Amino acid sequence: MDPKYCSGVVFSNTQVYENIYEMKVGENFKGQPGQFYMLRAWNREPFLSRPISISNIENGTIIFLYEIKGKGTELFSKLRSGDSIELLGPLGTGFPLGIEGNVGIVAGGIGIAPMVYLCHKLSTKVDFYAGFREKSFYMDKIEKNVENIYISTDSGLEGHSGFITEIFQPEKYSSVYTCGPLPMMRIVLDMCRKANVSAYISMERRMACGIGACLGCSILTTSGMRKVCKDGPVFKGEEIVFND
Amino acid sequence: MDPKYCSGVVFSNTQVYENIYEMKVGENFKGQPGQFYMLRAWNREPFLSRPISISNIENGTIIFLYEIKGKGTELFSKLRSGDSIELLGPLGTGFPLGIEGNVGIVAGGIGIAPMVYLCHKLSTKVDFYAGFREKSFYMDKIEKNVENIYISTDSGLEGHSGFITEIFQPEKYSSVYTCGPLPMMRIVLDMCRKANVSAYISMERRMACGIGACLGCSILTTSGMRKVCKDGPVFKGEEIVFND
Amino acid sequence: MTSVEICGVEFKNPVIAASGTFGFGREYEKFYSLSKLGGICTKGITLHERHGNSGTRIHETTGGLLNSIGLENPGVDVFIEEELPHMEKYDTVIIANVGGSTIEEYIMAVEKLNKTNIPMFELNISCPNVKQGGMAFGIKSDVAFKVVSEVKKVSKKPLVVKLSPNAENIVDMAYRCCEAGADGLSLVNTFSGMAIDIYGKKPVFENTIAGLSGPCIKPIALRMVYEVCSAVDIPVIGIGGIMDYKDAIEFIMSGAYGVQIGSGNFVKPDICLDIISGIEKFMKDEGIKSLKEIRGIIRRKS
Amino acid sequence: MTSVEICGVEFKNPVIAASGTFGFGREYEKFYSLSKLGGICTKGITLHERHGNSGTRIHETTGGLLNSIGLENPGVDVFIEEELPHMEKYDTVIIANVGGSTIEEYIMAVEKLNKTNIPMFELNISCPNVKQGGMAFGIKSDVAFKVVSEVKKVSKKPLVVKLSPNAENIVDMAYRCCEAGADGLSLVNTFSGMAIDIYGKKPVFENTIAGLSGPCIKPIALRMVYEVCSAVDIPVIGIGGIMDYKDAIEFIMSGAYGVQIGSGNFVKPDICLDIISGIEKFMKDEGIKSLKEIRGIIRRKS
Ligand SMILES: Cc1cc2nc3c(=O)[nH]c(=O)nc-3n(C[C@H](O)[C@H](O)[C@H](O)COP(=O)(O)OP(=O)(O)OC[C@H]3O[C@@H](n4cnc5c(N)ncnc54)[C@H](O)[C@@H]3O)c2cc1C
Ligand SMILES: Cc1cc2nc3c(=O)[nH]c(=O)nc-3n(C[C@H](O)[C@H](O)[C@H](O)COP(=O)(O)OP(=O)(O)OC[C@H]3O[C@@H](n4cnc5c(N)ncnc54)[C@H](O)[C@@H]3O)c2cc1C
Ligand SMILES: Cc1cc2nc3c(=O)[nH]c(=O)nc-3n(C[C@H](O)[C@H](O)[C@H](O)COP(=O)(O)O)c2cc1C
Ligand SMILES: Cc1cc2nc3c(=O)[nH]c(=O)nc-3n(C[C@H](O)[C@H](O)[C@H](O)COP(=O)(O)O)c2cc1C
Ligand code: FES
Ligand code: FES
Repeated sequence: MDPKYCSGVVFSNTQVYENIYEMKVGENFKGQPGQFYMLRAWNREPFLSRPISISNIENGTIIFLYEIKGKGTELFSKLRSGDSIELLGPLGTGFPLGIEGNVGIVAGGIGIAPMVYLCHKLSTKVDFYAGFREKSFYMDKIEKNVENIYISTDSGLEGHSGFITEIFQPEKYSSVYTCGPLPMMRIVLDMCRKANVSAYISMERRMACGIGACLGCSILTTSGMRKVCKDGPVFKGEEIVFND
Repeated sequence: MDPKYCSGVVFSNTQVYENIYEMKVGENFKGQPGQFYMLRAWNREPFLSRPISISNIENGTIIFLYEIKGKGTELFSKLRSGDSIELLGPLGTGFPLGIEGNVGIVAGGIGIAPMVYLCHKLSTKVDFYAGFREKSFYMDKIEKNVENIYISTDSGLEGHSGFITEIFQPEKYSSVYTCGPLPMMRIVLDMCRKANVSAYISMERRMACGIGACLGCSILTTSGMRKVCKDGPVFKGEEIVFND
Repeated sequence: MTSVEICGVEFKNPVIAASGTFGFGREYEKFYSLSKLGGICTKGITLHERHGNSGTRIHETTGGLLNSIGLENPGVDVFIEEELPHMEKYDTVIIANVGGSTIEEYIMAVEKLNKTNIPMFELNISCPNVKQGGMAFGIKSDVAFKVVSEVKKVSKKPLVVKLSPNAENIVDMAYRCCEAGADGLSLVNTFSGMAIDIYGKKPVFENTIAGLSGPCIKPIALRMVYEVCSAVDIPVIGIGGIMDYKDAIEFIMSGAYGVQIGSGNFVKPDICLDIISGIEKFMKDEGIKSLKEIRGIIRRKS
Repeated sequence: MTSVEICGVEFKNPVIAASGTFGFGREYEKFYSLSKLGGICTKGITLHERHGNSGTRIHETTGGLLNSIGLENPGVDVFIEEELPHMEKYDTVIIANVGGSTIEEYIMAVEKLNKTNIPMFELNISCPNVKQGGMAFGIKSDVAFKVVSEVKKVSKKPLVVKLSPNAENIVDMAYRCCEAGADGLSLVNTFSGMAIDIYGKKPVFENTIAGLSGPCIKPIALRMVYEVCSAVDIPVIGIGGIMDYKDAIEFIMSGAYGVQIGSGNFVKPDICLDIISGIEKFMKDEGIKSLKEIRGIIRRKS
């Protein structure tokens, strides 16, 4: 599917949890789980658009789940129904879908965003591991499409008290998908490598063009320089070269 | 009255005529006819705030009448009730009010904006001359406070067909106030000088600080360099030096 | 109406995609027909493949961005074999942007490109000059003179030299490049800038210094283009923060034959089309038949 | 906690209002107590009164503005008589910013200012140098050396030289000003830039070229401050596009002792207060007791 640059109309934009918002934009949007859109809801400032994953697509209405981090996401949070927003996408290479056997998903915080759509689209048995800082959010949107949900919080207020990687059992799965903070994903990859389970990781890099032209998001992989925005954001775990 | 920098809440923002909007902002604002506020309803872009005259003040609610010219006024026009806007003011030196005898006001286009409040505050007999391109707007807000209204349009669709200066009779007044396009104001000043009538002119210059610190709006007057934002925008007609 | 000849090469319009912001075109062909463009400058090509810099490569600033890509590219051979045949399908002028860290590298890359049908080269002299301790070729006019004259000797295509705004004296730099045989000049490349991660207490970029582009630099770029156009007789291509037709017209009125659009492509992938149609409309509205009528017009008056 | 000594003068905090954006303070005292500021640089003062430039003086650009005020000021005598007594009521460091078109003019203005209680002078060498055909003193290091050494001879107060980012080589410029006896350096002044009125087909400014300031220039200004701080041992004051405490901290981490806030004052008249309290909060959060701990910290690491 070729990406398009177009305007969409905000249908709704609601606070899901403290700094987390869900925005629905219409209409007629397409894309695969793990793909993303470059969004902008302003003219010149901030200069660049912001990459946000497809969190779901329902009858052409696209759903974004995002966390306020800085200027751009702050501006997104101020959009009201009826406002227009510029979208460039769908972009990148998402999660492989035609996989056999049980799937384990490990997400941290806002890393659950692309996983909602992924669960929706996977036809195998899925267990979902999600780590949060304070409390969980948005899990009701995931429940219906998975077997088991395991939750951890740093605060201990909900589920396992500690890191999600402490309760994740890679050996139960034939494939593992992960999205979240890099330190968490590195542990997940390590665990999967030891358990000999194939893992897919959704990488994050600062982006300028989002389409593979500027090389701003290039990373070194075992198969040479690859662009997170085009060849990724999803990569096979063993491809990633961590240089430190 | 010292100026303040503060946030206001947009009560309403409605289209009055094609490119002309009226915005009401609360609350507790002060100022004199001919004074203005520097407004901004954005973060960093455009960089500078925009000077807009006080068009009226009703119980602390300030009314701005503005025309969409470019980026800034375009952004103003998108504000909705409940939005907030930054205001710096009241700024500058307005029209003298304690004047005796009949007053003539000559306004062109959006130049009527400050005159609404002026008419409201003047206690002498006022005749209002207003020139427009296509058709008049907002004159209902002026009607009640003046004796006679004379209208001209370039289009000929309303009132005198041609320039307002063609029907303006300076000799009928002891003082004349003018605001509008510079060519119009120059003719008005010329006519007043010949008729020996004292004239007050509201000048427009690009502004950066709006408070007299940057000297971006300085103009040469018969009494030396003066700042439009602080010493003006209203000047005695004979003070202005036109250097061409 | 909008067509323009630059160093003997015919461009259907003055709008050229800038090097490093447009890849080799592939990514943008999904958004519009690239045959509508005046030209495309390739990503900077070096003799050998380069991986570019590690660490952060992009950092947003007010009105633009800092980049530290570090000339990641597949090398001239792979470019000629794998990218060029595809690019040549577009009915537009392909300009090969050539980088290097030594004069020999430039020369060898140009010799290989000589054998292709590419009609024009753009010599990027902003790359760090390895032999001179990393200071770019584009800072000192004498160093630039040397590299330009050497490359000119071997180049079989019109040679446009792309100037760095970090040059000590942009006018002198332009003069010396002319003297060295440049057929045209393009400017500006990115400005040396930097940013600090105040929580990490270290520079954002591993190289500390990165290149600034975008509308933030436009007023400075325009001034430099104006000064250079006033000083030299060869065609100049204006670059720096062009975001709409008005910006493009400003550069042309300062004396530029063509313009390049860089960072703007990131904001709207088909921004070049908007600029082309904007220029056409401006010319129609103002009764301008050829860009020659307004090229450098602000100089003629003063 | 935030206090800092610059050239022997004690500032209660590193935040100084930049010359030309703050008048002589009067306009801003309506918004907050100016005694809260680290210091105030006066509008550029020249020996004689100046009317400044005619025509457009302000033009907005992306992330900043071009200005062509042309040093409008009442002249040093009127300043000393009418403005200074009022300024001295504020409990803050007053820095007299001195401009001139000839060395003699600078010297005569400084001699008059010597007799006041002003604790520090800032020498603006970006003014067009009348004797050298209008090219600013601040472009060529040798010309700057001359004016700085002559002024230093007569100056009875610490002399901070304000560098122009248009200098051919900012590091060499800094060196030479040190050699000439500068007690401190401040940078940057505005960048030469321009804009064109495409409908009028003429430059927006009567002088064609104007000075660019604002957040758009910050990455370049920061880089220059970093380079200069790495090269000289005298105190440096960082200027250019500072809009919040984060920007200020970036300059300090690059090595600056103090910072000046210029165009930011136009956006929010009490922006300096926000920056001061932001710095205090940052220091508290990060457990920093004195700015010395972080001054130039990014250099110490690499
Ligand atoms: C492919 C992809 C998909 C994404 N999907 C989602 C999503 O579905 N939901 C969601 O909430 N977020 C998502 N993100 C992250 C999102 O793009 C960033 O949070 C957003 O761009 C931040 O913009 P801002 O203007 O709010 O913050 P800024 O003002 O730009 O930055 C705020 C702070 O966060 C830091 N920061 C922000 N983003 C990054 C980054 N990418 N790398 C390093 N530092 C950073 C900055 O340095 C700064 O300190 C995705 C990112 C990528 C690359
Ligand atoms: C004291 C004062 C009071 C004012 N009161 C009102 C008012 O009550 N209502 C109202 O509608 N307007 C008023 N104006 C004018 C208003 O400030 C400008 O129209 C506005 O700043 C334009 O901003 P913009 O971002 O929409 O246009 P921009 O994008 O900044 O400019 C659009 C175009 O208009 C030109 N332009 C805009 N303003 C000026 C100017 N001042 N001088 C020269 N060229 C200009 C620009 O060059 C450009 O071509 C007042 C101006 C002053 C100085
Ligand atoms: C991400 C990026 C990569 C660039 N790579 C190159 C390059 O390889 N060779 C080159 O000559 N210029 C390169 N440039 C500079 C641009 O071609 C252009 O000169 C500069 O960005 C200024 O134009 P702009 O403000 O329109 O972006 C690059 C610019 C950016 C932003
Ligand atoms: C309107 C205006 C007037 C200025 N006048 C002077 C001046 O008289 N003397 C001087 O040394 N610098 C002057 N400057 C430069 C500023 O002091 C400062 O160096 C520059 O604006 C960069 O800082 P900023 O980006 O924070 O504005 C002026 C700047 C502006 C915007
Ligand atoms: S963001 Fe430009 S190549 Fe990935
Ligand atoms: S706008 Fe700054 S002095 Fe008038």
